Amino acid sequence: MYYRQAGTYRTGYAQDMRLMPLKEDRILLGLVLVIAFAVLPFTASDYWLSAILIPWLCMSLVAMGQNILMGYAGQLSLGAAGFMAAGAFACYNLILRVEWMPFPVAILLSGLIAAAIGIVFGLPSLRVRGLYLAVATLASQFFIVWVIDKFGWFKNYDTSGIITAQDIVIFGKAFTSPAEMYLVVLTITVLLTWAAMNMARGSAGRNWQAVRDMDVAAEVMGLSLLRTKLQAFAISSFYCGVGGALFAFTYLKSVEPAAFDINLSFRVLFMVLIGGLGTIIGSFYGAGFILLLPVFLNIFFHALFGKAVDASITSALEQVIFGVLIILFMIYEPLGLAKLWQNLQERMRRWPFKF
Amino acid sequence: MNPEILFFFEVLIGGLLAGVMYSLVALGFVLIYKASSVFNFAQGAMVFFAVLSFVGFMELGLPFFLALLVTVGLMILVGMATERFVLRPLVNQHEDTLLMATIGLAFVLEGLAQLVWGVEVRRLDLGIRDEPIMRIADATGIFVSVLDLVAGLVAAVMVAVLAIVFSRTKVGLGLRAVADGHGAAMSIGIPLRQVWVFVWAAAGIVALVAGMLWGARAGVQFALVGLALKALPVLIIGGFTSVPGVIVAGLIVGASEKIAEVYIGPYFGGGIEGWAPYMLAVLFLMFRPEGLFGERIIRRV
Amino acid sequence: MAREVAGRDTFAKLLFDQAALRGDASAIREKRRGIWGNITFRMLSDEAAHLSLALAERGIARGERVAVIGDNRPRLFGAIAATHALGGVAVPLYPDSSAEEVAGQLRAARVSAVFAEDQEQVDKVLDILPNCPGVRLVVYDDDRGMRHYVHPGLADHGHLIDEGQALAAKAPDAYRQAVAAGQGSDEAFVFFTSGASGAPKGVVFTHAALIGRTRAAVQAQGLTASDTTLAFFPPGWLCQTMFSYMSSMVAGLCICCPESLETLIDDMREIAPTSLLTTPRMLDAIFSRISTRMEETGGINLVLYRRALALAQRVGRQRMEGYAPGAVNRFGMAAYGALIYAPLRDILGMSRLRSACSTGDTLDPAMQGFFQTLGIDLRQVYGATETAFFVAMQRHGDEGRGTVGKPLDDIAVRISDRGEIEVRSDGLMAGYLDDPSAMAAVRSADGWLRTGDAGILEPDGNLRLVDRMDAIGRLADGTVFAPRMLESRIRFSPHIRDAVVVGDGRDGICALVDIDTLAVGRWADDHAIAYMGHADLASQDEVYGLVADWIAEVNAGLARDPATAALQIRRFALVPEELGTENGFLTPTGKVRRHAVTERFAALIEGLYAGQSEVMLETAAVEEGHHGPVALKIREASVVGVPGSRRAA
Amino acid sequence: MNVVTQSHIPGVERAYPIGEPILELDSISLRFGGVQALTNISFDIREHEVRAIIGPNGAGKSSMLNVIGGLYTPQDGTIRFRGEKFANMTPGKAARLGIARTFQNIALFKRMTVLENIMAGRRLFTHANFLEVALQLPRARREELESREKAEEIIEFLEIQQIRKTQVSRLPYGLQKRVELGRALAAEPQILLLDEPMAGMNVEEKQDMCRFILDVNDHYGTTMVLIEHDMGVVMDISDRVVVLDYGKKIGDGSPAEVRSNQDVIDAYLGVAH
Repeated sequence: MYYRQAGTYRTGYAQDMRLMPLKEDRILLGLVLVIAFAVLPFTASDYWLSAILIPWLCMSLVAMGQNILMGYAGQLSLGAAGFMAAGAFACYNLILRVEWMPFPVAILLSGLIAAAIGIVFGLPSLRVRGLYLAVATLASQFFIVWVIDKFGWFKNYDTSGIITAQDIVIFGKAFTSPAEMYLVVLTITVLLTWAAMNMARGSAGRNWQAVRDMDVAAEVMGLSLLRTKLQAFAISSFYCGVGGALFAFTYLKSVEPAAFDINLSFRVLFMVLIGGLGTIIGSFYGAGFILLLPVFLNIFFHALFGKAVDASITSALEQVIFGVLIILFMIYEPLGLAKLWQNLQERMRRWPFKF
Repeated sequence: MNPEILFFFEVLIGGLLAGVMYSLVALGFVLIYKASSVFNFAQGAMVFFAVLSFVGFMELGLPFFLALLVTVGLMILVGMATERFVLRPLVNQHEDTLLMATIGLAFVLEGLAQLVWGVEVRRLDLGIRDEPIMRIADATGIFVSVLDLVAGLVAAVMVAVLAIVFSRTKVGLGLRAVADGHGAAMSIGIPLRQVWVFVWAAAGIVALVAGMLWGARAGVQFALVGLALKALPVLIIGGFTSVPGVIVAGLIVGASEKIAEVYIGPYFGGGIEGWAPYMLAVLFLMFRPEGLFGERIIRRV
Repeated sequence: MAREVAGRDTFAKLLFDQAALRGDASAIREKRRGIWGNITFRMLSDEAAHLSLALAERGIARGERVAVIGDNRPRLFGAIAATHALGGVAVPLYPDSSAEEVAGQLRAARVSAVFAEDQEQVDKVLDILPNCPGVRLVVYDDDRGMRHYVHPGLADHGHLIDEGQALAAKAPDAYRQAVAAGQGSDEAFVFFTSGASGAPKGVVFTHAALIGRTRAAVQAQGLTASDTTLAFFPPGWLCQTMFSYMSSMVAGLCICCPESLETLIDDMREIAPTSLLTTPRMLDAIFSRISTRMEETGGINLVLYRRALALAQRVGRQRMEGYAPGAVNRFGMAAYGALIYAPLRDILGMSRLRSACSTGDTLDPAMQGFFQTLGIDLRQVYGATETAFFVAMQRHGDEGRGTVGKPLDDIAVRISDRGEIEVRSDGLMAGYLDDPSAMAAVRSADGWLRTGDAGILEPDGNLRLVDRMDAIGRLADGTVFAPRMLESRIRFSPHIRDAVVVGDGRDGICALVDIDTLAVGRWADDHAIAYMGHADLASQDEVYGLVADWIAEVNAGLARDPATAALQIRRFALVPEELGTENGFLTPTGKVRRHAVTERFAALIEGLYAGQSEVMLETAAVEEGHHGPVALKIREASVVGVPGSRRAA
Repeated sequence: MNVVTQSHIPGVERAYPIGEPILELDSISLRFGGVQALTNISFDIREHEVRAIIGPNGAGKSSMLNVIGGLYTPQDGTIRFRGEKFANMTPGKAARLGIARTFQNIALFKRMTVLENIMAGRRLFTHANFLEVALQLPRARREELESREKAEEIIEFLEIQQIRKTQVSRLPYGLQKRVELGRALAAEPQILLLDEPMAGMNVEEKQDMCRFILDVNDHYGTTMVLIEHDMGVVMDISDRVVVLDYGKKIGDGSPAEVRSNQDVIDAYLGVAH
């Protein structure tokens, strides 16, 4: 209904291969961007900005990283939180130890450091996949967090074992208010999302998917499995690292290594599974869903019982709901919320027909 | 005897006994994998779910054996429900999809257990003493508890029983046929669903036993899930399909992590046992991906 | 290049003008390799210039005939334009024709050169070349599979253009001079009739006649240079070429060529043409597609769709009766417009359509009503190859009454004493190929051409088409009936693709029905009826029941109108073979070859009248692995009124 | 089956005449553990010819193809490509030499569309790294357009326009085979290895596939090596045929020669055909 397609014909491939070939989609995206950049910073409350929007964007980046690795390259990983930790503590140390280090550069370098670690831990992917690989990535999860925890240098020998993230300063301007930090995170997220979408629909994405779907065929086409898989690991870790650094600097602020435990890795996994494997945009849906569900549960219980419910109960209930949802999605729509949204779009394009 | 060597043996035995417990968790895993080619990520959650329910029933005032019976019944129910609501709809799906579904199942079980029984740490008293047997300590200088011995014995018995079930009984033959291929099994008239219910229930009971032993040692708490996760490196080292492999691997993992912790740990502020088994598994993956006793994987085009 | 060429009396001069005046405007858009390529009038004119020079160099002279065989492609239009540029006569043939048919037509038209699209067509032409000594040159466009072909008379279209370019450099004015030498009275085209009744005949037209008819057609539809049309019927059909090449030359509109017939629906949606040529058969297919897809969708969408159609019918009736719809209905129409009509138009690629013409057969008023409900301005056009179509056309207000509209302004129409439609205009054919006697047989001395169609001129000037003169039947009791009207009513069911009605000299009307395999197949799936292929499906009792119900409905409809009450379909049978072009039952434009059907199923027809309930029919490999005689069933249809007519024969 | 072949039309010459040997296999032996898959096999493949490898099931046809494609490394023997010797071929090396292939069990990237599959086949013509792709730098954009153009040419060639944006897993078997051929063609190969291109097809699909194989050979001059156990089809379209049985070569020559070879007749009489 919303989509009107008659009379939209393409006279060149560039037109057909642009990021959003449909005019209606571009209008939607434009609207979203205008709201995100020009409306929300001025209208959303500090609570919404710093407790919901900022962590949502950060985790979307992380989920995107996880999705590139798992959804596109088909490499199962349970170590996202480890790479987030690497990014977060790298950023902290870069700013701490290199006086002139500008924040954007520090973020970039944190991502690169996470990427380097990702390459190392991605090596087993050459021999194994599936659960085997997942166990190997668990090693990175436990090992990275352990290293950061046990070597005081990473935390500047802070006795409490907790670091305090520095203020974000870009070109001499400090970004400390929730709205300012939100804009920083939003800008980085938009840029990296654009880059991720370009890769996903371009030759890089095709290579990843080729490895995922049929590695023998990919190999005889002249694709190096080694390079492609490690590339996916590196890029994935880069996104996790950047997401982790932003998460630490704009959301947590006081950071301890234990914040990046295996549980967080599972949450990232769930974001991807619920959001949609193999879609960039699904990372946003998944991250939003996983982050917002507890908020809504709280509101719901508050309305139901008139008072807050014990946190342990809501968190247990959350677990059950996540678990049930994962099973349901695996059974009914393995490609997640993004696929549901895509189906809806298809329906609108075919309206009044269903098929 | 030289006290250092004595100490080493003590560490080793402690490690081996911990390893027996890993093996027990991993055993449930192998059972399911052999029968249905499903990587059951929820095995650890089943351990936690089973033992927490058991303790919960005891707290409700049920006597030990009745509580045990009820819990066994509950685990059979879990097995049936899993078959009906998870496996059946996902039959013939990609193994990664099934793995994800079992991760979901793990969360459901963990969440349900905590919703019903609460989150506080419980003590589990099996009536077996967990203090060193002085006679052995006096004689050898090594401290071993009755619980340790019982655990070892139980593990040995379970392995023996499973080995017999697999190789001698009709059910076991059915299991092997199923593992060879769903279609093949169905074509020779083996009821796939019943086999699945059977193995999941059996894995649940194995989980209960493992949980009881762990719980008696370390208390019944959520951390059990993390401990049970170590069954994964054990599986990789042992090979997914080999019962003896898993037992040996469990022992290796238990012993090596304790030895590493005691002898290397102090230099780094401890905590090595948290990741050592996984690193060991990675080494195996790099150099011997099929594990100790697994079948060699040959790529065919 | 020099600007002016005097007069606009040939297609070549028109193209020359278009290129000079609007050289950058699109003449042709072709979907190829996933995108729509653009060919401007200048490019087309240049191609015509170069190609014509190359043809002339190879000895093709003014007045010679050049055949083109292929689908609507830029290169095909280029070949026609080049032919016209050098003063030749273009002979578009049907790409589906067999080699023998092509051979006959090449000989009849004394063709000197052939433009064949691809290997398939080239193979056909090379096969028959020994029988066509006149053909000196065969030009192919797509060299796929032909790299190893070595034949003295074979040339590559692209190479010819290159040759021509070199020649043009040497003689820059040759093209203009050649174009200027043409005159309106020169022969422009030879078209072959589709052969719905009798063998195809070659019909010769002059530039002046066709330009005149095209001007009238363009004017009647209100087409301008900003319009686009989609060409997908075979170019051998005069009507299609009039809507594409001729309209483009006359009005400057853009011709769009789909990527392939398989992608036609998607391509149509993409390009959304503003002008469209259709046939009742195609509309029938679209309608049946919409209906089945709507049924499959079900749910709220289906309810909305049905209500939308019902409301449109109510409002339509009110308007016919002369009063304006109330506020509620107006709101309803607007709401359904947004929810149903507009999205459907969008899906069909008809949302920008300003003019859609249906021709080639009688359009059922209900079918027309359906498309008008969707907001598609669908109008019936009447004409034949000999009259260059566009004899009559429905204007606003003429729709839905079963007529074909009023005669165009520059054309005179009268009904002869025998009830035959006769036409006089400047746009008539110049004659049949090499057969002056045939021309004399259909044209009177004062210029009236007998169309062979029976019709009625109504008092308000609307022409009502009855049927072909030779198809009109008379029952034994003297009741006159027009099979075409009955057939189009039967065809309106989404489950039926075609019908042939018989009854001339008999005591009742019977029908042979061809089911729509796709739609009925789907229906059978829904009703858990197992079948294998068309023949099996067409022999199922349930399917017979389905058709019987529909025919009962048709009979009831006929009974309501006193003029048709006596025409009840007594019995029917389903034919076991799909009526198609390839088995010769249909003309290339999709009309039923009545004789072919009645001949093939003569035994069945006898059975219908002999009161048999089953007839054995020898089949010639109806379907794979299905030989030998098959039993064909015959059913009685429930009829209305007319006492004592319950039993046939 | 009635398939017209170019070489059988009298007076018609090939667009690409058969040339010198492009690939020579010399005394190839391959073992899996204790199983001897190929024993001392030698034959050559000439440029622009259609070369068939036939034999009953288990004769080692696929193994032979996998040796040429670098998926299996033979224990003995050498492979020469345009005279250059290769002790061990790897899939990557083979690809760079211009050897592309299809698989017996369709090996498409099943969650990608037809277009994406074929564009993925352009691997060796895409040089832009992931960073250039991510930032849409000129080279990445240009290569993407080139890939698309080539892919569209192949789509037109194989007449699969109407499914270009369909996910391949939704296509019927015969079309999937055609798409796989398209993906291999996208690599602009010099040698195309086809592993049972007509297995599991109906008569009409087989005819189509034969036509495409001949058209590819005619239009691009690609040297074709195909495995097939349907004798009839192979004899119609190949220039020369190698016959394997139990890992040994039992015949080599033109279709007519092979057909009259007693060893071949014996081998095939043992198998119902």
